Amino acid sequence: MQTEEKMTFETWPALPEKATLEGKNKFLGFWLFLGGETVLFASLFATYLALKDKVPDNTHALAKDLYDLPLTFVATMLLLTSSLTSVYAIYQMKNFNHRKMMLWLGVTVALGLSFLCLEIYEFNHYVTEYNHKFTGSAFGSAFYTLVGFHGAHVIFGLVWIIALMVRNAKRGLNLYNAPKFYLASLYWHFIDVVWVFIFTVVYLMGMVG
Amino acid sequence: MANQNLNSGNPKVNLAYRLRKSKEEMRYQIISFSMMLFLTFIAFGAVGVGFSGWFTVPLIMLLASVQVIFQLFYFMHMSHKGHEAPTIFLFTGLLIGLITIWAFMKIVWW
Amino acid sequence: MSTYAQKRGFGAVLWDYLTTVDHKKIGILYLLAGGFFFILGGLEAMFIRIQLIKPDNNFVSAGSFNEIMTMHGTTMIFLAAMPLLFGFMNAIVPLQIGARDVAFPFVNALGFWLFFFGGLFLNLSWFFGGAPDAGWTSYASLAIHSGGHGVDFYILGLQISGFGTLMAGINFLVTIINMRAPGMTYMRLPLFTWTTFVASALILFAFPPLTVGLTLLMFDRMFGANFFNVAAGGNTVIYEHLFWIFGHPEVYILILPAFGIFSEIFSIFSRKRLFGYSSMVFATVLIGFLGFMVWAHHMFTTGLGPIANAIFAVATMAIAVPTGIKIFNWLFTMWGGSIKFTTPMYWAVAFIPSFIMGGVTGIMLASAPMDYQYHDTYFVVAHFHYVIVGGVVFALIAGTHLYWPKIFGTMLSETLGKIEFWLFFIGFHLTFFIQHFLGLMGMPRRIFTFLPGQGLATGNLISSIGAFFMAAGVIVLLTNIVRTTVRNEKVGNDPWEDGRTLEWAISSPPPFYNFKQLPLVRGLDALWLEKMEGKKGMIPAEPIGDIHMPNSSFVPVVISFGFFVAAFGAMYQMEHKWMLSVLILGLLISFGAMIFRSVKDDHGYHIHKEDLIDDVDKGVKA
Amino acid sequence: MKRLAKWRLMSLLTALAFILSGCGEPYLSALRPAGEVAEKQYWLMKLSTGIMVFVILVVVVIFIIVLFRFRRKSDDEIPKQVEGNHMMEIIWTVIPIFLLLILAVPTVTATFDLADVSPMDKKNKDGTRDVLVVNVRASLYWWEFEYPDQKIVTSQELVVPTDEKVYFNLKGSDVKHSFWIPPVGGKMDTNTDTINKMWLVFDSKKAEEAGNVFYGKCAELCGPSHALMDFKVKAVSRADFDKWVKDMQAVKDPAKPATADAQAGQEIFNNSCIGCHAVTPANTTPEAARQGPNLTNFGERDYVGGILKNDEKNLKNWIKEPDKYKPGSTMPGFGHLSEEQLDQVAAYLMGLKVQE
Ligand code: HEA
Ligand code: HEA
Ligand SMILES: [Cu+2]
Repeated sequence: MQTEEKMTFETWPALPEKATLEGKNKFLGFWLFLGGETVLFASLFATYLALKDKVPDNTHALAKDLYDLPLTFVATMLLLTSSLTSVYAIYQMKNFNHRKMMLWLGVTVALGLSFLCLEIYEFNHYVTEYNHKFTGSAFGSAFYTLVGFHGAHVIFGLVWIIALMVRNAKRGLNLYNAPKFYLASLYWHFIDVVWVFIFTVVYLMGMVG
Repeated sequence: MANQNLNSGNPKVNLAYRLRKSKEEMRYQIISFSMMLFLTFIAFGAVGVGFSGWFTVPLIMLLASVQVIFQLFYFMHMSHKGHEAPTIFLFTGLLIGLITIWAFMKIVWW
Repeated sequence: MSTYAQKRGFGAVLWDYLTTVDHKKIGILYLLAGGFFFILGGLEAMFIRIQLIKPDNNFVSAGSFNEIMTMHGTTMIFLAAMPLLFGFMNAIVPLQIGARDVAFPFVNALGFWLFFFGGLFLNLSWFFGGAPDAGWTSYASLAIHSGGHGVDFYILGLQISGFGTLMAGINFLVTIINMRAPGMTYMRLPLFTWTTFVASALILFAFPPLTVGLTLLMFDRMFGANFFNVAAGGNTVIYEHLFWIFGHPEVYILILPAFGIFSEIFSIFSRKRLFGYSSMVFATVLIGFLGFMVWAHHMFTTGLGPIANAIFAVATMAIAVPTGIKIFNWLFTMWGGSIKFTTPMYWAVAFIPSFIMGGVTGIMLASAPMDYQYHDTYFVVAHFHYVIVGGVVFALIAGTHLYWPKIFGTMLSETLGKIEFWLFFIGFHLTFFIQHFLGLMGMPRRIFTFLPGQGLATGNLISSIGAFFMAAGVIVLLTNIVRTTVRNEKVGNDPWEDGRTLEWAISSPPPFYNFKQLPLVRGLDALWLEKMEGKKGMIPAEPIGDIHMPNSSFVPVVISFGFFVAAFGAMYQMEHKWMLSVLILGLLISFGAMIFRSVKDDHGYHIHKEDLIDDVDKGVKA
Repeated sequence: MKRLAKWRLMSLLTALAFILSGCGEPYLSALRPAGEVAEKQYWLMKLSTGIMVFVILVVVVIFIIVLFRFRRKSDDEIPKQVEGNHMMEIIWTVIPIFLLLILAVPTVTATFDLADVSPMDKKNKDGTRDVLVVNVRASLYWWEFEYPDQKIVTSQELVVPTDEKVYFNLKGSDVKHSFWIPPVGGKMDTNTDTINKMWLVFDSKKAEEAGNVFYGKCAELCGPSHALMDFKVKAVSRADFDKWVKDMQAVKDPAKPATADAQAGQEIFNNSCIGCHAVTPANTTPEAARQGPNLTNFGERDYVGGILKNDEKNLKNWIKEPDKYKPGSTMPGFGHLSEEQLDQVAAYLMGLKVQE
């Protein structure tokens, strides 16, 4: 029953993330946490929608002036693909293939980082080109808070995955760390779910007007 | 809590079966990924082409919902057994969230 | 690892509690901290009542009154009532479901320490230039306008303790879903466990909107955002919505566990199973669900328009139906029973008429056009003290008497218990009944004084006298606790003799590993069933084996302390740039501790079979 | 017999309830409705109280029976373990639903009734309206009442005609407040973001009982002096109201001081006070510039700052240290004025009257 016990491909269970009681608890607890996060983001979306285009005067940029289709598209593709690569990582985890799992996690991190760079570029662009600032208007505050919260989740997800990779680089898979990898990938998917709504509600609907 | 492997007696058979199973599942994942890509293309396309908002907004909202269903049910395995509690809680959260959003769009400015 | 039987010095005990991950000890910590904050909040209430004892009084100044009033509400709700309930949940629920432990012992400890440091931070505001003064609701326009750092203390303190609450909620949910003993199906869960479950689900969904609301307030006050700055396009009504989307479910987070405690008491002291168990469960879930659909009844006068007001009015009224189901089920639990009037039963019995009076005034408030008159008057103050004190506080005191033997192994005095009951009960009605009329006679709430000649003097005097009775009651309760602790007369597993659920099958206090062998549950009221078949205790569901235990850890304290430090930094960076480094230092402590925790594997330890067999049936006494 | 004692207490409290209702001061109590809105609300209160008392009675009757009949008689009695009863469950689900419907229907109709402010939007050709509209603006601890169609502004004392619907636009200029005249009708918040609208009727008979003055309150916490943010409502006949409007409109320039003292006072006032306080009623100054109450008819007001009896002593004290009487007031203190100067200012202010 030792969770750190050495496993082999043959003894590796079908659902390693839920094979131990701790794993089961973490799995459920994390899902519940995501249920709460859903309400958190919904509140932020609601705030954004209520304050969209609310600016003090007409010198301020509005949603339709700001957003840019190609940029959002690239960002979306990056994040979407990273979701798939993390699926691959979990696939390899279930196959007890530590090396390949690490590889796919690495790709996921790379894609996530590129997304982040793009977002930083985008924010910087808005501030310098359009004077669209966090402190400039209610619209600005709401926009940066919603998208920034998502960005913070991306950062947190990246730190988490990297930390897991570093910590377990030499250790191989066991029933102690398998749930951790699984949860990190769940988290990463959830970030993508939120992004789907961000690109739809914020960017695309912003451009439609 | 015993840590059974969910295997029957014969490890060889089980392994083969499991490998096949997870290959198969991976195929579904690829399919849902391509569907997601496809939906994203349509959404961006519809906005790029510049249809009227009355048409585009409901369309892209629908596409987003479908895409999220793919994420949840395939990428996050919500379609699998043992996800009853997660499903209930996630959708309750979603319902509460949607009510919040509805309220903010209707009764914050009047 | 069997150090538990030794006598230890104060330092060791302290260290033990600072690092504990045992849900029973965390329960005690919650009771201690919550009790402390209850006394504090109660003292603030006394200041309020003394100030309002006569017209034009100047016991406290206008500004201090607003601080006291705000801190009274905030302390009572966030730092007293909720944590005290968490105390009972922690101490009892895992036992009730026959669990070895909670799902996340470490997170459980972290939850407590976050709550504690958040509460400490909030109360330190008294010594750092003034407490928050914008009401416990802290509506945006006033909160932004309020000078000094009071409101900042409110925002950051609640943010920190809010995270703790959220963690506690998730922990209870997973514990109840995953850790039930063999045979403990959902429809065999004791009602206190069910209400804990639903209340935890409400926490999970209600705290995020509060987090967002507080975050927006924080961004506006500390980082120059414009969510509530009307000139820059902001809108303060957003905050009202966010607060009440949290706030209304919050009152059910308080009352549902209280209902749970009463359900246990009615059933135990009537020697009868709960009447209509399944409809009780259904009603609990329904109340929880409807609780999210009615928040705008706090905003009828905000001017949301007749359509919204009408919808929310009718939705709010609907809650009377499931609540009524509960009331009648309790009555019919007692009907045909064999009622023994112990102290817990006194409180439970008194709860019924008291709570109903608060409930029905709630329905009156729910009628929007009437609420235009009631809103923000003492009528509302009367309503919510009737439900909160008559419901939640009664339950807390009843629970203290009921579970004291289980938690501490000693029995509170029944005589003193009855004295404290009558003092508090009379004081309670004296204080709050009259307030309905004060409100209708034109007394707004949150006023630091009222002028003579407005017909409000007599009512306020009566109300203040009542408050002194309540204080006397509380003092008797404290005396009772001290007396019992000093006498230290130990009791057995089932001191009330009519215990029905699993927690009464284990020694008082239970051994640190809970059940040596998980019990086999054969139906609702598992222990009662066995007793009726003439057995002494539960049938074990497994042979004696090794028990896996989590390691103690100091990390939760460190993480929470880090946030506590960071909060000071965040607040003072507005006027002193160097405080930014304090903010960073605090975050480093917290995140450093988190990383330490995740990098260092912690597999816990095992109690070996042989050690367990050693203390067979001697009970484990500290 | 402790139970009995408790029951006595309860019935005593209920009796108290009946004695108290219909109580309170006529100028302040919502239990003495003085107008259509308050009457509607009072009627609802009576209806709901009836329902609630019924509910409480039913519960208490069962409660009493239970407590008397089912006390434990011997220590080894084991009652029958009853699971439940479907019939009874249905009864106590359906009856409350029924009772709630009785309350819900008038609630919904009244909600729409009270929200009907459509006559406000019916404008004549010249932009004025047939109905009286008052713009209420709440600021930290004082109230401004603007009559847009009459083009006049007054503060602290709302003057309204009786027996007709008066419409209000409500707005807060710094933080949120709430506009409440208990005997006349329920409150409405003065938001900082948007304008709220409501209507009220002031009943002439009830106004007379109340001495033609109702007390108004701020009902939303707004800072230290929230408790002191009172205003007064003078409800007068339509004819008197029209006359008051005429008199107000007639004031084009600040009233001429009658005495030498007052003259000196005017000078001081013009140097120190006029930046915030206007002494003419025209509503042409922009809102943002109206930083303190309009004082055109100050001499006729009953209260200083809405709370102190209007006499010279109180007035002088107020001017010296407004913060002492209304903590947190935005008006600066004028303690640096000499006693003589204060007397002069007071003389000037007391002379500001528009009606003879
Ligand atoms: C434990 C806390 C608690 C509980 C349980 C409740 C329960 C209820 N509350 Fe209360 N409420 C508060 C705490 C609570 N409340 C607080 C703290 C505030 C003020 C916040 C602030 O502004 O600071 C508040 C304010 C408040 C308001 C806003 C008032 C205002 O500011 O203008 C309203 C309005 O609808 C309301 C309604 C209700 C209703 C309908 C219930 C219902 O759940 C009650 C249901 C119960 C019954 C009805 C009795 C039993 C039923 C029967 C016997 C069946 C038959 C009954 C009928 C047919 C009527 N509450
Ligand atoms: C759990 C919630 C809770 C509880 C238990 C209470 C308990 C009490 N409250 Fe509370 N109250 C609120 C929640 C609560 N309140 C809230 C949310 C508000 C709104 C705040 C706002 O408007 O923002 C409020 C507001 C409020 C007001 C209105 C203030 C105003 O609007 O201006 C009043 C006035 O009477 C009041 C009185 C009381 C009294 C007398 C008690 C009593 O029941 C208290 C009884 C307890 C004691 C009396 C203990 C005292 C102990 C001792 C004296 C022992 C000392 C001994 C030692 C130190 C060893 N409360
Ligand atoms: Cu509510």
